[in-house]
This record gives sequence, C-alpha cells and structure tokens, in this order.
Amino acid sequence: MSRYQSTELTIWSRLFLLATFFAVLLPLSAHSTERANYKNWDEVIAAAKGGTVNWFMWGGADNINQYVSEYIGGALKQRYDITLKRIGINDTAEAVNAVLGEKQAGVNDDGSVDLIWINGGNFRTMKQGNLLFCGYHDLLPNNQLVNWQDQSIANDFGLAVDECEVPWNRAQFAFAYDSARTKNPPESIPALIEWAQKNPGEFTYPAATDFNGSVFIRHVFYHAAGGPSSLLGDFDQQKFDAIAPKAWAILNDMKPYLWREGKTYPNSIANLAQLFANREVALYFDYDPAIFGINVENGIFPETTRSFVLEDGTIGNTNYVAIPYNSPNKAAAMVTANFLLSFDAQFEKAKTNVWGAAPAIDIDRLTEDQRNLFAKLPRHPSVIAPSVLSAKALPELHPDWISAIEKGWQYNVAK
Amino acid sequence: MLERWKIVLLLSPALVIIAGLFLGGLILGLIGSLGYMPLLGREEFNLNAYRNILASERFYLSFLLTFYIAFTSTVIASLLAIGAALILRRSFIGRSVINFLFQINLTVPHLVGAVGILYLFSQSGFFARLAYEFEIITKPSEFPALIYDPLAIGIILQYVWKEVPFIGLILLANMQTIGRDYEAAARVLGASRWQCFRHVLLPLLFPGLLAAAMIVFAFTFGAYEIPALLGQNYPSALPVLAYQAFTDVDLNARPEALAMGMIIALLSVIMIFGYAHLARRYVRS
Amino acid sequence: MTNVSIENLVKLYPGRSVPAVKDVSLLIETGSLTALLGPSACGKSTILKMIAGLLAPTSGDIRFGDHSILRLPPEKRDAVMVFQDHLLFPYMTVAENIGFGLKMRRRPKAEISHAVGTMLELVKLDGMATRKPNQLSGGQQQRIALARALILRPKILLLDEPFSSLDANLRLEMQQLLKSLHQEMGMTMLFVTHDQEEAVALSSKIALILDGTLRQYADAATLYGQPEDLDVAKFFGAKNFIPGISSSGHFECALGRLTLPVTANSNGSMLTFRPENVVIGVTDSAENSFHATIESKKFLGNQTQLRLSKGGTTFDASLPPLIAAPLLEGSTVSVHLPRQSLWALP
Amino acid sequence: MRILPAVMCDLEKELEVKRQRIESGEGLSWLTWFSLILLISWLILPLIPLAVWSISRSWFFPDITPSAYSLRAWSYVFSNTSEVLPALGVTTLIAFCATIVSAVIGVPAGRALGLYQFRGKAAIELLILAPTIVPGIAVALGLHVVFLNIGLAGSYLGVLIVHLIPTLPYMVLVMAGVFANYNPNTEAQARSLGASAIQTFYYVTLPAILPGLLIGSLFTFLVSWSQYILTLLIGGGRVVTLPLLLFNFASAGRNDITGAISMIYILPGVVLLLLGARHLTGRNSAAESLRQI
Repeated sequence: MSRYQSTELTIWSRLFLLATFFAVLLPLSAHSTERANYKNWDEVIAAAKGGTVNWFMWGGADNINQYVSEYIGGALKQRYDITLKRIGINDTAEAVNAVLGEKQAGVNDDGSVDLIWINGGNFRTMKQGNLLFCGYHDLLPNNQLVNWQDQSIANDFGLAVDECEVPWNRAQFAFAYDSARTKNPPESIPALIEWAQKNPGEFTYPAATDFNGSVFIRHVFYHAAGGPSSLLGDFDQQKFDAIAPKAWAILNDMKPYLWREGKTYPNSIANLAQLFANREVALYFDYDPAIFGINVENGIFPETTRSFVLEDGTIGNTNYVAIPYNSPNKAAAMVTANFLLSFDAQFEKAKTNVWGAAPAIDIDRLTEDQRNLFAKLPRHPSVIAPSVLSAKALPELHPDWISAIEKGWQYNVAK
Repeated sequence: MLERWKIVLLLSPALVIIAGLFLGGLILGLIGSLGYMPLLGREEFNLNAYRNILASERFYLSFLLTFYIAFTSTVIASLLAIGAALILRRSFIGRSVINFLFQINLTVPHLVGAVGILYLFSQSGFFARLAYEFEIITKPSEFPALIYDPLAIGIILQYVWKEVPFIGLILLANMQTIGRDYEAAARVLGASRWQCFRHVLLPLLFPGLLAAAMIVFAFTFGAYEIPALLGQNYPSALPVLAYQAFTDVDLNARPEALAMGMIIALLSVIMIFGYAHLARRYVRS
Repeated sequence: MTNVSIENLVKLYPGRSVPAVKDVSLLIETGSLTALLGPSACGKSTILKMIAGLLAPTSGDIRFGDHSILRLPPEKRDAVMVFQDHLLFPYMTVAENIGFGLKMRRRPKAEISHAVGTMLELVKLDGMATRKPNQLSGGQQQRIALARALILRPKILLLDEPFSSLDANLRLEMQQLLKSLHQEMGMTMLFVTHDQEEAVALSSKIALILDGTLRQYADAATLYGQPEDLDVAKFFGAKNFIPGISSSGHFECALGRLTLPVTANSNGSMLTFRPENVVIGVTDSAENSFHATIESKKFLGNQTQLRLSKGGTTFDASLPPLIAAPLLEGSTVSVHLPRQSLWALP
Repeated sequence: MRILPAVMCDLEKELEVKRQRIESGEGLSWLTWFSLILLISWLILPLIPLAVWSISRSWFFPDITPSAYSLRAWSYVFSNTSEVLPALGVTTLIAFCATIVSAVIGVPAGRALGLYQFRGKAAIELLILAPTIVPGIAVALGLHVVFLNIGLAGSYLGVLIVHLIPTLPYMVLVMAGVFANYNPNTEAQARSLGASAIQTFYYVTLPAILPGLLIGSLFTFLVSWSQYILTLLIGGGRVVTLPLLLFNFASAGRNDITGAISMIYILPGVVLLLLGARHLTGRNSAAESLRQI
C-alpha cells in the first residue's frame, strides 16, 4: 500500500510543482515561424531517419486509412526508416486545437502533432496563430511537380500558402443520385429548387457546421451573387449584406420541402450519406466525388449511383498537409510531405480501388510514361470524369466569407 | 491517537488522488473559466465567459434540452426499474437466465448501445423497415423521427435502455436487504398490496432509489458521446456544446467551454447536497 | 366475539418431502391467551403465518366462527401479527407507526390521532410520539409493535416470539404488560414461543407442537404433571423415566409396585415423576415407600440434586440444600413417592 | 437452554427466508411474463442489428435482412491498418491498470470508511462520492492544460490517471460497504495465533473481502472500459481506445465496421459478467455492493 501511495505522491507532487511553475512562469513569447535549419534534402533525410510522424487526419474512411497506413506508412518505413502513425480524428479542428492547447500550455518544442491534413479555415487559424512550420518548399524535391502558378494551389481558400503547407490532394464538389430511382436530376440551383418542391422530403443538406453542408450553402450563395467573381478577395460586409438576404430567401423557400420539412438538418455528411443510402433522400453530394465510387464498392451506395456537377460549376479546393511549429519530428514530417507528392503516392491514390482521388501534382510535369499511366487509369462508373469536373471548377472563398456565410445561415435559416 | 493516524494513513492515498485530480480539475477549470490564461498573456480575472454564454439563446436551449433529457430518462428508467425489480425479486422458473440477460447491458458501453439504438430507431432503421414491410409507411420520412429529433427520443431511449438494469440491480439488492418482513407486517396490519408498496416498500427503497437516480441523472446530464451521436444539431446537449467550444479553433471560446463545465459541475454539486439533505431525512439502516 | 378454529391444517413447502405442519387442529377460544410452544423450526411460526394469511396452507381450514378465512387476503382477515424483530417502519415516527393500520383503513385523521394517544398511554410511551424507532430501546420498540397491532383490535392477535430478542428482565416486564393488556382488552391472543417458562407464565392454554404435529393442548399444570407421551414429558423437563407395566391402578417396576393416581393411564409402560416431588427420609407412609442408595450428590445452588439407585435403577431427586446437607454419598435413605406425583406414560 | 434456541432461531429464520422464496415462486402471471419478456427483449434488441451489420455488405431500406453479406468489415477490423486489436489491447491495459490502482488505493480507504467512525467522515464520504456525480468532462476540461504542461496529455499514463477520477470512488464506496460488514477481530485472532501481518492479510482479510473486491473491480474495469470523453480529451487522439475508433466509424456512417468493432467491444464485458455472474446474483452480489453507493 505504502509503495503505491508514494508513487502517487510523486506524481502528484510533480503535478503540483509544475502547476505552480506554470502559474508563476508567465507568458512565453509566441513562437516564430522559423525557417528550416537544413541546408539540403540529404540532411533532412538523415535527420528523419528513425523518426516517427504523428499524422492527424480524419479517420472515418477505411480506404483512406488503408492507403495512408499501409501504402504510405509502408513506403516511408522501407525507404526512409520513418514510422508513420496515423491518428484518426473526427474533425481537423481537433488537431488544430491540440496544437493551440499546447501553445497555451507552453509546450513549444515537444508537441504531439507532426502533420495535419488541413485546409481552409483551419489553415488560416494555424497560419495566423503562428502555429505552423513554414518555408521549406525549396528543400522538397517533389515540390517541382507542383504547379504553384495555379492560384487554386497557391491560395488555400483565398489565403496564400506561403510555404506553410504542402498540397497532396484535390477535391471538387459533385452531386450523386441513384439512376435507378431518379431519372432527371436537377443540374443547376434553380432546377434543384424546382425539383425539391416537386419531391418534398427528398432533398436536404447538412448543417453549416459540416464542411460539406457549408460548401452547398456557398453554392447557393454563388448563385444568389450571380457567380463567385464578385466575392473573391477579402471579406466585404457591404457585398455580403447585399447578397445574403437573397441566399437566405432561396434556402428558406426551399425549407418546407426539405427532409423533415427543414426542421432539422443532418449533423454531418455521413448522415446525409446514410439518408441517401437508405432512400430517405434522393440526392447526395460530396466535396470529394471519389467517395461515390468508394461507397458503391463498400456496398453503402447502390451500384446504379451516378454523379453530376452543376451547370454553373462547382467549388473545388486543394487539400494540404501542414507541419505544426512545435512538431518534434519536422524532418520526418517533411519527408512524408515530399513522399505524398511523389508520382508513386499520387498514382496509387488515384486508383479507383484505392481512393480514386484527383492528383495534387501537375500531370504535365511528369515523365511521359507516368502521364500514360495516369491517362490509362480506369474511372469508376459512379464517379464523374475528372475532365468534366475541372472544366466546371469554381474557386473557394476567403475563410472570412465562409465564416460569415456559416454564421448567417445559423442565424437566418437554421432556427 | 494511534487509530487516528491509521485512519489518516488508510485514507490519504485515495484523498490525495480525488482531491488532487477532482478538486484540482475543478479549480483549474474555474480559474480558466474566469479568463485567466497566463501563457496567452491573460492575467486578469473576468466574468466575460459567463456573461457571453448567459447571453446566448443557444446556451439556454442547450441547458433546457440537457435537463429535459436527463430528467425524463431518469424518471422513465426509475419507473421501469422498479417494475423490473418487483418482478425479478420473485422466484420463478428461468429466473437465473432472465437475471443474467437483465444484467448483460451493464457491461455494454454506452456508445455501443447508442449505435444499436440508431440502427433500430432511425427513419430507415429496423423498425422503420418493419413498418414498411407491414405497409404502415411507404417511405422512410413517414416513420416518426426518433433520432436527431427535437424531443431527443433516441437519446432518452438509449439512456433508459442502459440505466434500467443499473437502477434495477440497486433496487433488487435493496429489496434483498429489506426482505419481505416489513411488507408482511404491513399486510397483516391491513395494508392492501398497493398500500403496502406505496407506504412501506417504496419508502424503504427510497434512499437507494434516490442514490441510483441521482447517479443516473448526473451521468446523463454530463454525457457527451450519446447526444453527440444521436442528438440533433441545434440545440445540442450542454456537454456537446462545451466540447465544441473547447475544441474551437478560436481560443476565446475556451473560457466559455470551461464555464459551461463549471455550470454542469455546479448543478451536480447542488444535486449532491440535495441528496445528502434528502437522505438525512430518511433512516438508513 | 368468535372462536378461531384450525382444522386439519397441513403445510408442505414446495420442494420438500416432509410437511412443516402436519394435520394440526386447534380451537382457540374467544378471549383466551394461548401459547404455541415448541422448539425452534417445528412449524409454529408457519401456523401463525397461515392464520395471518402470509402463507397458504396445503390443506385444512382456518375458521373465524363459522367462516373460513382462507380466501381472504391478509389485510382483510382481522388477524394481526406482531413479529419477533418488531419490524417498525424506520422512516415513520412512533405515532405514524402505531396509526399505520388505521391509516390503511382510511380512518379520519382525528380518530387516528386520538386512538394513537390512547395506545401510547396504554403501553406507557406517552411523549414518544414524534420519535423515530431507532431512537428507542428494544423494549420500547417492542411495545410500539404491540400497540401498532392492538390499536386495530383484531379478532385475534398473533405474536411470533415477541420477546425473544429482549434480555431477561425486560422480557419479564413485557410479559407482565402483555398479560395486563390481555386482561384489560379481553382480546384473543395466540403467541408462539420456544420458552416453556414464558408459555406457562402467560397463557391459559398451551399447545405443544413437536415436529409440526400438535402433541398436547392443555393448561400448564396438566402438561407438567400429566404429559401425554414421553416427548411431551421430556420437553417439560421430566427427568425420571422408569420402565414397567401398569395394571389396575398400580405400576410394576424396578422400584416396586407403586400406586398410581386414579386419573392415570391404565396401559402405561413408563413411569415418570419430577425430582422435586420425591420425598426423602419420611417413612410414615407405607404406600410407595422404599429404600434407596445415594449414588451421587450435586449442589446446584438453589437445590441439591441426588442420584438415587434401587436395584440397579437410578432416578433423581432434588432437595433444598439445607435438608440435603447431612445426607452422604453411599448412604441409604428411605424414599417416598407421593401417589399424586406419579404419572404413567404409554 | 438459553443459548441453543437463539442459535436455532437464526437457523429457523434462514430456513424461513428460503422457504418464502420458494413459496412465492408459484409462478408469474402471463401478463407479468409478457412484460418481463418485453423488457428483456428491449435490453437485448439493440445488440442484434450491430451483429448483423458487421457481416453485411449492403443493407438498404426497406430490406429487413441484408441483401449481401461479407466479412469485409471483420477483415478490416483485424487488419493492421484499423488498429482495432492494438486499441483493444490499450483499452484493456488501461482498464486493468485503473482497476489495480483503484483497488490498491481504494481498499485501504474503504477499510477506513467502513470500519471506523471519526470526525469529518461524512464530509470525506461526500468528497469521495462527488466524482461519481460531477461529470468527468467538467473536471477534465480543467485538467487538460496542466496535463499538457507536464507531458501527461496524450500519454497512456495521463489517460490512466484521469480514468481514476470516475473509477476510484466506485471502488472506495464498494469497499466501504464490504468493510462495514467485516469483523476486524478475526485479524486480531489470526495475529494472536502467530500469523504475520502479511499472512493475516493473505489468509484472513483477503478471503473475507474478496467477493466484494471482485465486484468492485468488475465495476471499476467497466467504468474505465466504457470511458470516451476523458480518453479523447486527455489522450488527444494519440491514446487510441476502442470507443474512439467506434465513434470515428459510427459518425462516419460505416455501419459494417461500427458493428464489427462493437462486437469486439462488448465481448470482454460479457465474458467478465459470465465469470462474475455467480457473484452478481449470489448473496454477496454486486448489487449488494452497489447498494452502498
């Protein structure tokens, strides 16, 4: 008994000592976004050897989990002696919050997060909070495969990447429907409004708190604004006030015809997927069309699932990985980011039986053999062709716009 | 004197842990909720967090919803548990099997139960499918909304499912201790079966029932995962709201999260004292 | 008022081969204070519970007057039971406990409180009305249990070893109280005890139950002096058992041909007499007198016990110590067994 | 003559209790049976779709049974990627350690509360009761920063320590109940017969408290085993236990994998219950110990 008692006491005395220490030792200076200390890639690889990378990412898709853990993790181990630990989370904000919390607690060089699958508002929070490790792109050999001239890559939701994150995947919003059930899906916002009225209860969208719900609302907003062009750039309250009431009116008019008469909205895109799978609603959409094929393969969606994009275009974005400022394994994280950009990793990811996701690298910068391989990749019948998608791509908005739209929706539509 | 030291020695490890972790956590939470975050350069105490949440409609709705869920679940579970215990204390063929089945979900984590309830009661769940099979409904939306619904029926169903055996077992044990003698005495003194239950068994069970109900109420008031999984999106249960605020990327939301935690704790503390007060009024053998 | 009669009562618990109560018949007269006496686990409490309606008999009948009460639930029987461990409801005050039965009968509050006041006086607990049972002593608790039952003035009051958990002095006090209450209220009472002294001290009639069977139902003197069989005799502390044969008012045995009282069993095979009735050293009577040797002598405080032997048969006698003092072990004394002290068992 | 009947009386009472139990077992009415069966089915029912989902490939509305079966969910669950088996190990290890630590700390505390009367006892009981009432989330939010600061956040040790908040009180309260019915004189007797302190504990105290200790341990284990929010908050996603994985897949709508993980998740509890069923339903039942709470 006494032995345990003393252990407990040690833990506790330590805890309280540190608590006191923490209370007395006041604000530590905010950490700078330091530049990499490595002169060249070889140094990075050498430093990365034997390291471990804690990669925080959404963990709800077994195929993505498998790709990351088995393919990426296996290759990193084999080629660079790096151990990849995939840490499944429900929401990227949890990882951002973990870094924030560590900063708040003064954990500045021994953080728990080495890599985050990130973009948009979360990236903005981290960048503006000086929570990121930046300025290492020139060290990454595969950085040359990225077309930084492409504004949808150089800007993450309207915010300059500034070498603070590395692209690894691209996604574009698309709709799905069951061709056996729904003959003529509505291919524009006005058509959708009309369709919803004719088919009450058959359509809904997740609440604005969901990433995908939010992007659907933005499509309505684009429609109300007559296209995204006037919305690009920094947030403009006057413009917002001019457009928003139209958007809310459209959504509120639609409300009585929605699933459950719009009295509630699905909490997450997964709930919408469930509703679609069980024929509670007739339309589904996702920011990542690859998910349609994956769900068909997993038996979640019927095999007659087909996809389409809105005539006026749909919003596309790039997914990145970012390294927190307090990562203790920055070199290994950089090697991982570099490997994610490699042809091997991007090609594997593009396979329909793996993920079917669009590459983040510029195919034109690859060798001819590699280009051919990409060209020959089969397409899943349920997933819309990448060429159709890219032809209809619309840009994302600045996160300030997004948060204003999300808040406005909560206040004007949800209640 | 020797004995006093012995008691101190026996108790101190547990007290160090509970006082340190539990009280420590509460005090730190209180400090944080007052906006004191020295590492972020905030060294002043203020009531902004409380002011903010008390000014938001969302918080009140969440609070009411959470209270309603906890109260309804506790009352329904208690009533069912009393009925179950009254049956299970009798002896009958197959009682041990039934007893085992009755206890089985004590070991099943809440989360698993929540998923099971989801699969049973959602608008495309098992019961909706049965209703379709019997041509009661023609499409899922005609099935009553029991999950993600404003009345939180799914959440309440899950809690009732999980807590009936818990309260039931506590009551059974109490009944075992009480025995049937008091009831026999009441019967011969002229109490009918119902009077006997109402005036004798129920008051005797009351302290145990109260304790069990209080544990259940507090648990359901503070649980996160069930409303997170089965609840509608607005308003959400208080712990969900607190967790969302805590993991908000805006650090300003943290004091608010901690303040909500404090409000949850405060309600629990009120309940403890209420319990202690009520329990003192009843004789505990 | 009506007699309570028990007819051919049998109770066989499920899963048992031997009945706990075997064919017991008993007539309890109105206003009597009757004891059910017997060692523990012999079915006495079972009989009580069957009368109270807490257990259903396997067969037989229980009647109040001419009416069988078997079909009535306990609360309708008007047979109230006081339990060994008093079973006061711990969450109620003394007054609430006593008034419980009346409350169950939905009597007006004023009537209840008046009746409770009267009962409290009767059991000498006035001023305790608002206490909780756990604030009272064991004797007080038992008195409340008694009051709680008496207030209902039942047709029959059943007492299940009511005083066995009290210490000796308190028990005497309670016996006294019960007896006076019985006299004052004239209520029919049936109480279970394993203590023959208590049965003798309290009751007008005693029913001796051994192994679930009613062995003898009589007043105390009869049970002491004229037991029906060996078991009854042994239960009442008879010591001396001398085998022999009775014939025409006499008993032939190793002690000689002894004259029996006229009431005695004519076909007895076992003679019994109580040690305290043996007369030593007085030889003026020729009848039932003989000489015996003192084998051993034991001082027991309030008496001295002698073990006597005649012709290889031993028997006990007890004498006041002062009288026994001059008698020496091994000496021969003359013994007289008064006729009325003898009893022949079958 | 005086002592014997008293003993006999107890025996008789004991017999009487048994008899009454049998006595009242004259069967239940059909209505009672019906409600009982209804209740039990309701308690078992939610587990069934989980089992079916775990082997289904597609199961759309309005099909009562899946249209296609597959063991894919199970093969994913048993694959290295899913980390379900390591999570099972971690969950078990944490629950096991929490139980051991709770027992080692809780037994002495329970002894003090069960055997002795002392000033401030009521306050101490209230303090120990408090964590079973005050939700863990309120406490863990406050602890988070300190745990981060001293490196306990995201570590197994940190998660183990926060699990003690809900587990330890249960153990202490159950053991207080056990010791309330325990006669310490047997220990004095053993010592006077020449047993050392350790021997006394092993041969006298332990056997006497073992049934209660096992029940307390069972509950402690299950409380830690079911813990979600404390693990999530303090583990920060790096301490991966089964409920975290389950929540991931449940909220992602992967019913098949959720079903398979659920099956793995409930198995140990049911096994423990089976092993402990004797104690749970017996005289010194779990419920009996729970009564102390």
